[in-house]
Amino acid sequence: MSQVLVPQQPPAHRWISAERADDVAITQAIADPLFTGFGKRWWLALLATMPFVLWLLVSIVWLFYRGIGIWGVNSTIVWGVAIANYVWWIGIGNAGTLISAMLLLTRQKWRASINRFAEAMTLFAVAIAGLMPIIHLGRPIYAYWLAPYPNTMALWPQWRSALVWDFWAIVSYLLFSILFWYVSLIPDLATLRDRAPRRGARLVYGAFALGWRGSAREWSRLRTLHSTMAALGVPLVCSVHSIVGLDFAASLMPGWQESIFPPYFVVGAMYSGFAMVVVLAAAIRWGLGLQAIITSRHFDAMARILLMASIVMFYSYATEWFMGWYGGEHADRAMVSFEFIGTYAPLYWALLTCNCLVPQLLWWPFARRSLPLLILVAIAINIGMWLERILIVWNTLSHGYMPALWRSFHFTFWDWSFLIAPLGLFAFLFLLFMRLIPSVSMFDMRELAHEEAAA
Amino acid sequence: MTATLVAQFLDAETLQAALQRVKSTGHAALDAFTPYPIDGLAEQLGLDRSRIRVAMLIGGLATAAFAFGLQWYSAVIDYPIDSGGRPLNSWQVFLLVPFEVGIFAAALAGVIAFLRSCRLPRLHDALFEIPGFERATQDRYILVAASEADPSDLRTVLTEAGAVVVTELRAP
Amino acid sequence: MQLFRPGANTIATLVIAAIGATPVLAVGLSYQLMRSPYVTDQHVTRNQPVPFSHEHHVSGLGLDCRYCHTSVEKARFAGMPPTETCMTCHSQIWTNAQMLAPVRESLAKGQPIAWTRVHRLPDYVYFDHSVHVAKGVGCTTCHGEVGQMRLMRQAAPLTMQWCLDCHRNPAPHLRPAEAVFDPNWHAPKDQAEAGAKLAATYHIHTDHLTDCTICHR
Amino acid sequence: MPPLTELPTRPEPARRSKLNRRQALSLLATGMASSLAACSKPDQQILPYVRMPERIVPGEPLKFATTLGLAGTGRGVIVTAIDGRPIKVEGNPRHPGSLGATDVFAEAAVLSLYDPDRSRTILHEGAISSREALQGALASQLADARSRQGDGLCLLTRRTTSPTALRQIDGLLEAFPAASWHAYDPTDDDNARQGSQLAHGRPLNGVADLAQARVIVALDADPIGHGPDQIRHGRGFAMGRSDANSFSRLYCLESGLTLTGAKADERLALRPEAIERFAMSLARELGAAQGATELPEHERALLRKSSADLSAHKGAALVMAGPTLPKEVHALVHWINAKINAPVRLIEPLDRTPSGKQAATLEQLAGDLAAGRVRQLVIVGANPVYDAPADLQFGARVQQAPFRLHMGEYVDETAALATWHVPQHHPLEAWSDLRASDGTASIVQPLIRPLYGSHGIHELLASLAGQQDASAYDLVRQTWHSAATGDFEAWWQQALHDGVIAGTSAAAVTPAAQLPPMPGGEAWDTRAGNMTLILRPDPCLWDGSFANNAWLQECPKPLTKQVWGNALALHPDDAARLGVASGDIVTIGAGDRKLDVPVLSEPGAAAGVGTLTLGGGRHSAGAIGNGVGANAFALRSADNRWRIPGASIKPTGRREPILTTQNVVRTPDDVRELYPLYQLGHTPAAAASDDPPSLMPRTVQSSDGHAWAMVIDTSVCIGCNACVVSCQAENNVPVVGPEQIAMGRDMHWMRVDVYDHGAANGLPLGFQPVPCMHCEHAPCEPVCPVAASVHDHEGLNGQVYNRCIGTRFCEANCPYKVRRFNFFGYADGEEYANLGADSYRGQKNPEVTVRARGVMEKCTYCVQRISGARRSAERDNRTLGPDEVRTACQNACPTRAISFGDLNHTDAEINRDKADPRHYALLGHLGTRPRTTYLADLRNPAEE
Repeated sequence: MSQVLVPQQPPAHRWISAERADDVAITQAIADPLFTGFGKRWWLALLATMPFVLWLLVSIVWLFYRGIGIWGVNSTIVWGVAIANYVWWIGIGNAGTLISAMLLLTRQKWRASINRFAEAMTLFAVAIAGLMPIIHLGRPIYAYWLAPYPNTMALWPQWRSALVWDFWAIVSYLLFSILFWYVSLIPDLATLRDRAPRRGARLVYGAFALGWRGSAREWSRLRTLHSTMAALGVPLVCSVHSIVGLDFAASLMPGWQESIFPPYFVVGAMYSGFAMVVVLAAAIRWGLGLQAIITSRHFDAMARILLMASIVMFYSYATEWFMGWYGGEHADRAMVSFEFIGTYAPLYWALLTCNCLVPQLLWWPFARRSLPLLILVAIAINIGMWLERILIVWNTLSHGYMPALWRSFHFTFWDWSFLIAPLGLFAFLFLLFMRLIPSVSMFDMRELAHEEAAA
Repeated sequence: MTATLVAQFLDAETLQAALQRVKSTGHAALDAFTPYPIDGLAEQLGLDRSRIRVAMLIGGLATAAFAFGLQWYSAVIDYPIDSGGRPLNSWQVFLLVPFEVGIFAAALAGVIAFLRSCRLPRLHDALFEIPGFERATQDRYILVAASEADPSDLRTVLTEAGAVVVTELRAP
Repeated sequence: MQLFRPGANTIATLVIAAIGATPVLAVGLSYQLMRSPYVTDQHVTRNQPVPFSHEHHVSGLGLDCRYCHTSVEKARFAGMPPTETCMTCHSQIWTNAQMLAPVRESLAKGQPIAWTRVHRLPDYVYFDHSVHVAKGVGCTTCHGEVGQMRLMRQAAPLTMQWCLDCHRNPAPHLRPAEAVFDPNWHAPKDQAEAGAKLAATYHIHTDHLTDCTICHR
Repeated sequence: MPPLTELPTRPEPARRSKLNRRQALSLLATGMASSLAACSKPDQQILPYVRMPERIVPGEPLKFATTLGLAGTGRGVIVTAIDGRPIKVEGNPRHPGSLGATDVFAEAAVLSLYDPDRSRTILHEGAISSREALQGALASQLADARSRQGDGLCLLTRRTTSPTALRQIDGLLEAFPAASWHAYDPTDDDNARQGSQLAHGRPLNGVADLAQARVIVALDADPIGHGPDQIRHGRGFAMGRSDANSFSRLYCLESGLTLTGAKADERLALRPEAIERFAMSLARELGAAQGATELPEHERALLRKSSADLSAHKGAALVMAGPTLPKEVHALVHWINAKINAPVRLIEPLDRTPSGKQAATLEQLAGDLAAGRVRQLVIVGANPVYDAPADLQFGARVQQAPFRLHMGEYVDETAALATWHVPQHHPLEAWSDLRASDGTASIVQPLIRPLYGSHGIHELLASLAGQQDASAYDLVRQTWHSAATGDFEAWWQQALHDGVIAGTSAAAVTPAAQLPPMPGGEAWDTRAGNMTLILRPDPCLWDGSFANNAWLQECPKPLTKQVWGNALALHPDDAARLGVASGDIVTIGAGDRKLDVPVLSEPGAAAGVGTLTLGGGRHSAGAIGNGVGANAFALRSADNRWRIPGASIKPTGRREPILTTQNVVRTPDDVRELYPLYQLGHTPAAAASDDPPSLMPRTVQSSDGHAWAMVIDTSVCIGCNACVVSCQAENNVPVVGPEQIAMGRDMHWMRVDVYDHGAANGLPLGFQPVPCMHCEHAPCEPVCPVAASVHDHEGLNGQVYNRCIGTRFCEANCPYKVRRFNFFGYADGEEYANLGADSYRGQKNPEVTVRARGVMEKCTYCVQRISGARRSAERDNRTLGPDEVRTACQNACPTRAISFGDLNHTDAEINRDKADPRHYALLGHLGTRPRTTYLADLRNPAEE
């Protein structure tokens, strides 16, 4: 790996820890690996993800052939891992756009180093999330009935259903994210076009660069578009996960029918999303040797956000408990106590530990600076957030209004499959992205470098 | 006879300075090409204001309105179905879908407007003929200027302003 | 250096346009396909073991529909005539006609004649002939000009859309009770108000007619 | 339901899983075939009749009256047949044993008819044989028998009340004077018969009329439990509680929890010995000069109340004794009933031949077999090798007889040991006749030609008597020729049409009941080694003869909700003392007899008593019934049929999860909230409406005036499950099998929740049938993205299967959890065991869609019946009557607890119920505005 940008301690600048960080250096550091290749490490990583991708395919084929009975779902707990996965992935998917859009609007310079791969993370996560509701259906071949289209049955979707809102939210959000991501990618594609050694690569990158030349007009128009999209992106992201929250809040089951769900889902999404960004940032930084561009300052900033989010999460949980008790509804109170002492109590305590307790480490600067520790915290948070989602489903459905039908979930092998295999697919897609597209926005970095130099 | 010169600079500041010089010496600064966006450059070149935001607003609102209309028509007019005793026109929840698709449509409209205003895609362009132009997307700051009269005057202006390379663009 | 030929610009624009246009076209096409006879079997004439001609028996001999389709007034299923019914006449006339051999064979062997189904509804649709007949919906309203058909064919598309059209607004299709089995009935000039009157006398309430539970259960 | 890690251990899993795999493959094949077909639609064919059968209109139902037997007693039913296929059994209002209602066994009969495991051909030594061969063999055997006056010829039947059969047996015994006739029914109550012998000098049957009784004292008796009289007693019980001014009071002293105990106003769980003691004290309170023993306080209190009540209501008070009590106590009860002039009609036994011959017992037969005195043994309809008391070792002894002919519907345990096996008609295939428990006779007429090469018992008996090829039809008609008044054909048609033969109910006899000698109330200790074991007929499998009926195997037992197996019910204290919990397998020892069975902790059980039901542990029942549960007959001895003292219970350390479909609710808050229970005279003033305010439109009103609703009176629901099975039959509700139950999946549209108000001492229990609530503000509807769950204009919450894509949001959001999801193709190619067999298709109701994999389904208020009624009304241009539409559950209910009708009809029964002060909506405070509502339970405990 070419070490064009040599990181130094103490860092030369706030967000770039290399002294010589001019246009050439940045361009070389980020673009050239795409032409020279990443060597064995990358191939090994890609190979490692293959079995998971295969596993996922096999699982899906078996699922479609045999039916969703292969999962642990039953007459009362009709939802299970697929739904939890859906909420979890969409949560992660929300972070990318949220991060780059919100940081862009709040003029956070350091976004330059992370927005590109954060947005890529969004695309892949949302794609996987979008898969979940479809495979979760009893008759997936008819999933398209959620869309309004002219048909000989003269029927329409039932617009009052939160699932229809979901459908539109996901489709809109996915397409929006693709545009948002691609628009900011065009100048870098042009750079690759002009830098690629082989004609083939030049043609491909050139085609996608649409003939970008970096003229003043193009730049100003691009900025207008990008900032406006960012301004639209923030409410979109919030609404998307609020709607996911409405899937539960718009019901009347104890533990679901809570007005706090939409905001608390949004925060949860940002929470798990940032945690995932931390992990990926560490991976890219190490994998591409971008220590100079993704500095410990970045991790420190993200750690602070995690800490804040974890406090908000705890507040949300507490609100749940309080409202359950204060509402006085017998079923709601029973639900709260079931969470703490019921069938899934150990998982619930684990959730509280991962989401509320562990992140408190980040009050201490050393924890925010120490990369391994931060990564462990981030992973804990992601586990905790998945537990939160599955327990939202399990607790309520296991302990509803009718004690005669209180049941519990029987986790099967195929539940594990759909929990683990998608992670492999995600890694697979992300590795391809790293190999083909600059993981860090070059023109943003150039701009940042100049500002840093000026400062 | 007019001549169009292409000057390459090493950083943004020199480019902008040169641009001022060119304009003050009565030549026409046609366009500038830079590896990253430079504040105020567009204004210096006197580009018109973009209508991208307008396009986004119109596209977004129109689509949202259409989405709401579709819901209202299908749920109230075409096939009214009693769903849990809810009113046929449950307009409160009918607002969600329009919001989502509205934002997406706005983005789409924005992108289309952007492509049109920059006349992209333009895979083939005369400028690509200029030797060294490919560095405009990497580390060179290029200014294209034209002079009515003697190009050599403009050339000197540019070189004095710090251009490392100045080439004449011949009309094909 | 120049990567692309001038034509590339046009091509690129077209490609982008295509990305937008394709989904719309795809939906439109598939809708047209679903409505087409290829899927609905509308106008499809089917071969029968005995080339029974409704044209001859209905228009020619003037047989009433109920002579063969006996249960049309009392059951969901209009009823297919047992071989006996054919033989009431054909034991007397055309006794040796070659084309009637399967009928005679059926009676002799006691094996039913295997007619090919022409009108076919999905299993989850519960259609009741008797009620439609009782409410003034004529045979030819759905089955078409049976009197003109040598071999039976499916006159209507039999799509849900088609059912709904009538369930939402039956008036234009209603007939007075005596005309229900008239193969040559045609809507009178004043069908507009006549139909409305009939709907009232038949006590037809359209709002209930579009309930899912009317046809699906 | 507790989480189950392992699946229930059942034999031959290999074979069953293979079956499943084969089905999965065939599913794949059909799947591919149909997918291909979808591309190029193949022609369908219509096959009309060649000659139109009389009365048959294709697709239109026909109804015939016939009779189904249980323990030899007839229950009149009306069977619906479509295109010649019997698909549904309903009660016959004219019949005293049915009164228009059914029980689980009658409902399930129609499934057994199509059972592919039924015996299909005559077998000789297990090999397929012919009728001729059998006749030859029979001829020679009969010649041999005739040569010795029939000595050595033994006929073993079940207890039967069929006049024709009894007449034939008379004839047979005339032809073979020295032959012997034995009758055995595993559910027989000999103590009752002998008790009557003691009290009246001759065996008499008592026909109690609960409707007339203001006070009922059940001494370990279960009148409203499952059995031939359940419907009659259930209706009587309900009628006795219809009017607050003449509201009956039910005392129940019992050793194990029963339906009677659950519905009792005063209940005490006691060991049977204590109940004997109580009976004697009761007799003394009522003037008997003997049998005085000291009672503990709580028993004395109950004694005071009950005896006072009994003597206060002479002529309207009634005491009943159960099979666990000795004959002396039965005699005592006869005496008491005579003393208080109880509404009990005493009639001559119905199982005697016209010439008064009574069948000999199974013990005698076993003795003869052991002594080698039996040369020809003919077993008709019985399965003694499985269900004879273990100490008779019938399996071993039966082989002493050189010629063993067995006739039965299945190649069962007995058939396996017989030299000849003759397949027997299903009751719906045969001509016969039966008597109800009050003596009323009715004809059994076939609904369908025999599906397999089976034969009728009357033909067999005839051929034994030397009449070859006599037809049952003629034999039955001969029986009734004499009884006919006027023109026989007209009389016969009337008898067939009505389903009862007028004026055949037995005359009452009124003998003087004398006070029998008292048994010495034996003492007992309560060491672990010395438990009393009580056997009972199973509420679902009866005596095991229904073991291969999947509906009954998966029918939750009323009080424990256990399915696919039986368990030993122990009081929690006993369980604790033995160190076992529900699901632990114990070994029960009784004498030298042993049985392994899982334990089920039952707060309603008496301390020191274990209760186990019969009918489990079959190994030749068929693909469904094999190896399900434990065989309680293995513990039975000839002299202790129902009550086995001194049983030992030892833990084995093994576990077997108890499969249940739901929990018995014992959490006090939930019980109070979901199942209100009032005491007589303490009911609220007026029906409370707890509908919260809502912005949404009030309710759905139909343009053509219908608004369907259902009210269920929990005070008279006896939890018998008839509604559950009836719904299953009517609506093609599939069976899922034990593995799926273990996963927490089931398909019943109608469930009966059990609420335990006493929590601690386990009483009183209440039953709450839960169909779909058809909420006006249904939570399931707005969440469905494709409008598969929608309301119609008559207030029905419709489920459109062909639109459903299986998001399961509706069930997730249903507070009542009444929706059921097809996780696999339970009815659609992935059936359990042999339920995919073609023959079962015959039972399917063509008016109801058979649901595919991946769709949600639920109670539809029998929309097909509503639609049918509406269409017929529209056909002949009239309006629907107020109570014209009757749902399947409503029709089945013995106590008429379920009323269904049109809210817009002011004179509909439903509106009277809605006005009742006990009326309430389940979870009404959620604002779902259910159309299915309830009347709260009402009890009438005695004041001091």
